[in-house]
Amino acid sequence: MISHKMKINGKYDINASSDVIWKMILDPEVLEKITPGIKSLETTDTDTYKAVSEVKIGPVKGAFNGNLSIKDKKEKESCLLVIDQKSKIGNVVAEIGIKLAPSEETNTEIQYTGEAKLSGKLAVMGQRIMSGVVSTLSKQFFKALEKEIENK
Amino acid sequence: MIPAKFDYIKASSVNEAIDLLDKHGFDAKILSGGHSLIPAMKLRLNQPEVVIDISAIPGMNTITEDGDEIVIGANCTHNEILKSDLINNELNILAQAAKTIGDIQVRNRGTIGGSLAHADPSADYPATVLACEATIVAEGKNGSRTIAAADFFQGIFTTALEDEEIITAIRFPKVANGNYQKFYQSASRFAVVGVAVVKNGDAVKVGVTGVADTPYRATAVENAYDGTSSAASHAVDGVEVMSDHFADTEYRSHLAKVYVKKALEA
Amino acid sequence: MGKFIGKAVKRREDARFLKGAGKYTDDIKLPKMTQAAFVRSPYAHAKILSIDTSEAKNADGVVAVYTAQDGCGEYGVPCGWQVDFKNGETMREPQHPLLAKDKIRHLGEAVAIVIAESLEQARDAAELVEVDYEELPAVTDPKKAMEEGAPLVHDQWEDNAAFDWCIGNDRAEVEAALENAHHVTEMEYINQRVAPNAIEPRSYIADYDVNTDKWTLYTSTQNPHLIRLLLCAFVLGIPEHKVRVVSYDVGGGFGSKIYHYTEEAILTWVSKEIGRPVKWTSDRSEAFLTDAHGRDHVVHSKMGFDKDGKIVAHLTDEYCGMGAYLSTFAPAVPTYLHGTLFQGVYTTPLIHLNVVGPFTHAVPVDAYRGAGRPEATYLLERIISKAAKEMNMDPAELRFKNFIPPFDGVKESGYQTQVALQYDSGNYHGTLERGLEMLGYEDFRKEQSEARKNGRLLGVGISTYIEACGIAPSAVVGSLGARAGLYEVGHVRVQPTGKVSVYTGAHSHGQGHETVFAQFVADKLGIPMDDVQIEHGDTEQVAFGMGTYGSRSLAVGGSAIIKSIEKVLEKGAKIAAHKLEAAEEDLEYAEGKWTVKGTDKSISFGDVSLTAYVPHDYPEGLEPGLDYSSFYDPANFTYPFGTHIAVVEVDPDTGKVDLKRFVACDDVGNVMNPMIVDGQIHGGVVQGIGQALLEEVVYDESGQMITGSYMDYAMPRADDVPMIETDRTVTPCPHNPLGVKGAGEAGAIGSTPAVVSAVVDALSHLGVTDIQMPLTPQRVWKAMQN
Amino acid sequence: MQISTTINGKTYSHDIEPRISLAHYLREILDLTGTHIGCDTSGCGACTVNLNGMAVKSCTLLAVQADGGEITTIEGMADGNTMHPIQEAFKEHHGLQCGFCTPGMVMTAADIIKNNPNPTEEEIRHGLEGNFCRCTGYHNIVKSIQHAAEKLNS
Repeated sequence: MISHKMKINGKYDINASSDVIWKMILDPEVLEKITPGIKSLETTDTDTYKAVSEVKIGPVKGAFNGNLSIKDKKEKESCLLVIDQKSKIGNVVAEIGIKLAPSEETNTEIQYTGEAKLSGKLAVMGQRIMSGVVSTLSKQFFKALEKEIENK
Repeated sequence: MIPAKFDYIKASSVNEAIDLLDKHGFDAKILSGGHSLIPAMKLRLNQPEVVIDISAIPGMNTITEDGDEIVIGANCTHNEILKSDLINNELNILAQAAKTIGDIQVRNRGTIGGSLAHADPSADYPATVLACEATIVAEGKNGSRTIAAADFFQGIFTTALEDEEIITAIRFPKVANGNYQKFYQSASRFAVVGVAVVKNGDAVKVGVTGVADTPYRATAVENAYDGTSSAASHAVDGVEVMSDHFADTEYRSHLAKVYVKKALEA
Repeated sequence: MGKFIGKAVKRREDARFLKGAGKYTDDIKLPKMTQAAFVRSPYAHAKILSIDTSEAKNADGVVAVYTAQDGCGEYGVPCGWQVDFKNGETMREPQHPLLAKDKIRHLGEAVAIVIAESLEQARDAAELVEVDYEELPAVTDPKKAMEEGAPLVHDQWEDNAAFDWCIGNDRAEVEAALENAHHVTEMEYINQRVAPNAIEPRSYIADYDVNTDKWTLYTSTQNPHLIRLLLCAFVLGIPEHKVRVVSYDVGGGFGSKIYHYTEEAILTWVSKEIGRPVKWTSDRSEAFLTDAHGRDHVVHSKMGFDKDGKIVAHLTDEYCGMGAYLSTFAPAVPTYLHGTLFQGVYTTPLIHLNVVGPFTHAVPVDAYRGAGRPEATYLLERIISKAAKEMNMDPAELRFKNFIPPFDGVKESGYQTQVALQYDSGNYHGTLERGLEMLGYEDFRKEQSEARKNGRLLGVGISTYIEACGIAPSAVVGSLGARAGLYEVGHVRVQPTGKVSVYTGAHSHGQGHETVFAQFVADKLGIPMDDVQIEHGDTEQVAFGMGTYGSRSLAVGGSAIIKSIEKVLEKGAKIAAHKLEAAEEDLEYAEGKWTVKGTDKSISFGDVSLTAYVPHDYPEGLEPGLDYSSFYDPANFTYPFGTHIAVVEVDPDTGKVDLKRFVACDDVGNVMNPMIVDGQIHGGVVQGIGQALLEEVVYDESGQMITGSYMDYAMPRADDVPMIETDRTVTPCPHNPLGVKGAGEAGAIGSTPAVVSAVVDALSHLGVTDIQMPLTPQRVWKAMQN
Repeated sequence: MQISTTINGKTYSHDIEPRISLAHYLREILDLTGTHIGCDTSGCGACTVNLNGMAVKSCTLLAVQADGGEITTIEGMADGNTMHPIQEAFKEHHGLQCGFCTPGMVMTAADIIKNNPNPTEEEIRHGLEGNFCRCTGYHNIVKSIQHAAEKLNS
């Protein structure tokens, strides 16, 4: 009836070609910069990284570590982002499908849909705010991506 | 429940607080009333190394009139706000919002500055701050600046404050005709939906809290306002509506419309 | 009636509580006491791959860290009630370990205990224990737990059923009657999981004394002797005379403090290991994850009626979640404390109930205020109200039509139900008539139809409940699978000065025993209340006891005291006769003295007491002293009943329910202290309202609890409820000496369906026939949209 | 950290860790166990005490924040053996059962009456929104506070 799998979905329009965006989101250096809270990203295998992050959102602050990997890649079109992060305050497992589609002339629409599953204290205590957290983090991610694209 | 260890420093001036923030950065948290921070620390969801208590800084808990504005010190408690004659007479909408926060004990400790800096997406003040077009006065390393309400709330628990800035005061224009309406979450008593409406002649300004990850100005309602409450149907236009156990997207959207309507009609 | 019985005597326990001088377990500090913290699983179902306690062991102030590998792994807490499969198979009873060994079976299950010098240090070190888990799929819905392919909670059995049980008439016969019924009403719903939430969290201190080789366990329990029995005989194998269990003031129980919890046992074990006292007090966060929850039934029910509206048959199938393990009384709750109430107050000739009790990856459930009886009442009262709507009858009229006729249990015999029990006495018409009168039912119906024309949504809901209290005759419960007798002990020690110490096995955690028990003791002995002291809660003071739950304290515990008083007076009469130089049969006892009938020759209770202890001039062959202990095993359950009526108004815009009035007319038999009975009703009613409108433990599909704090678990606050309008009828219990039936659970049993029926009534013209509890604004609004 | 407070008219000075809540300080260090702890999230109100004239939740307040403060706990309400009129009213009207939430209720009631000497039933119920009672259904608590207010006004 009620699922604590947090739905993650939305879209973001970015003024860049799907080619540029595709390269950037597969680049660990860029990912490290634009993903909220990431402190380090270490490549352990093709498209698989060991991630250490420190997330501070209002009342909650946690040091996470675990894996981040990119699967089911379809060049410039779509991929699946798999996140598995653990911390003392709880664990997060997320799978987010990302789709790129050209929009207007020079823009690309990024569509993302997926779910995040929480456990531990985060799940028990954070229910009231989790959907807002996901939304804010996504926005931060794409804003940072835009900024990164502008800087290039 | 006991928080993890931390150092506690009671700042005696704004400058001292800013210096401390600058020094400790990510590891520090500002404490004012503590009603958001301390429970999180007890649950160990947050383990700051340094807690900087700004509650004793002189001059930060006054409510004064400055021309057409009411200036409220960041350390004013909800209780001080709801009891202030000045606010009741010149900015009644804020007293209405303050009355709905927490309970007696919480209102005796919680502060307006703390609430705004915390930026809980379901807190009551933000809707009012937006609808009144208040400005937030922040002080940091580079001195003092004012931030328009519209620019202040940037996401869940996220504001335009820099890491080493603190809110020292909030400046509200006087509001003759304002109204705050709230639908309570039955457990926490936060707002599932909170709507602040400020009317001025033919124009209306509408602030909404609880509905999205961040409080927002319902500009679609404002633009469609025709003196009746029919514009309420635009309450969530263009808004990504939150969903939780108490109110899913459909119900929350509906409530937003109902409460905008109520506030427009009040 | 005496001087005190039936009077609203103010409570003697209040002074200490009001001055902050109550003595709750967490208030106790012992010399050299250590503090414990638990490491708990963040998953509902997982394999434990490894536990590393090395860093924690080296942390500041840490005395010890234990896991299941460290010597306590063999122990588990037992279940106290065996409910077998209807095919004869024995109940499946897994070990309930003190600390999880290889596998986690519910969120918050403990995997390690950390003992330190201070609470701060224990908490800090607990954060340093590293546990590696492999998360597994979980199931928390009782019905889904029985589906093909559901994750198994205990691998040793092929499915999740702990038992599959039925009661009542032959199923085929009931089904046939339903086939032939003029009208059949059907319901499918969930009686949701709720958390009892006594405001005092559980708290324990275990203290092992090496010099005497004895333990003292201070515990926030409703039944110290039962805890001692279970702890000694079934968990740690300690001889009972080596353990003292003390339960001073307890801050509310509502069932949740009946059970023997793993934390009590592990602390007792740890205390000997470290040779020091150890304390643990639950946080609210831990309480949500580890206190036994209530309810959790998935129900499918059918009730058949003839063309006059008489009930002809009732058939129900339920899945009642047990949680991950079997808590002390858990299997009895949806079976013997539930199915046996399916007769309700109605003459239903054919009844069949089938209950499957599945394990789920959730914290165990157990008895919560009313225990099985609220769930039975909810079903009966909702389905009858629904049937009334469907048959276009008034819900009160349909009830009157089906009531069992009045019987007092003396002139008229008790009423034999189709589901094992025999009711003691009842007058069900009486409370409904009075309840309707209190409400002004006919006027309300007029107001309602007027209001409806103006778009206002007013509704009224009626519930006419019955419950089985005063649990319980030992032979009966024994035949039903209980592993304990449910008698009670009352010990009356008359001191040489005529002052009286009374020791009861019942335990007060808000009910006011110290006052109410003293009222009837003083009256029966004809002495001032100040001369009577009531003691409870200490296994070394009180001979034995079964504790307080199931509204049994006065009916069973009180009766045991009466038995001892009778013995005291019998012996006292012998002494008095000797002193007055009269024959015993010529004496009468009143107002604290024995008088030779027709004369002014008398001797006071005090003088007789003194003589008993200074037996210089004493009846030959009579033992000195005046001190009696009695065990009272009740002849039957008691059966309080009543009518609860709720009036609500629903906000058409938001679905929010405003509870405008609540009327309760209860019959709890004789009343010792009306003030306290009213208080019990008020509290119970509001708890029942809580379930109807606000409360719900929600686990998500992976077994995470998303209502684990007061930020998300809604309970009634002062401004959620109105004043509760109460009145009573009195139908004495014919089989106990005080004629009392019990009042502790009545409120919570009657109120829930009344509130839900009122909301459904308010929306009935919109086609709403039922709404899932709790009736949150969102649910009510959505029901209105469909 | 060194703190100094006046509690129930008596001055106390202690060196304590900053992370100790006022409730914990009262209970564990001063043995004033009348103040109870019922939750972790400022939800239940059992820990309510009076700090500088106002009801506060002592579990959501660090003891160091109360430094220099004047505190009244439930133990300071009675005058020797004479109970405060609010305490009297709770006893008279059966405003308590298990007694656990009671100290917080009494301390909150004092704040309600102080700020509103003639509270209506609705105002009392609203005033109690930060205090859970699981025993009484609030009925007799509300009545107790009504009567206490009347008594204090007469």
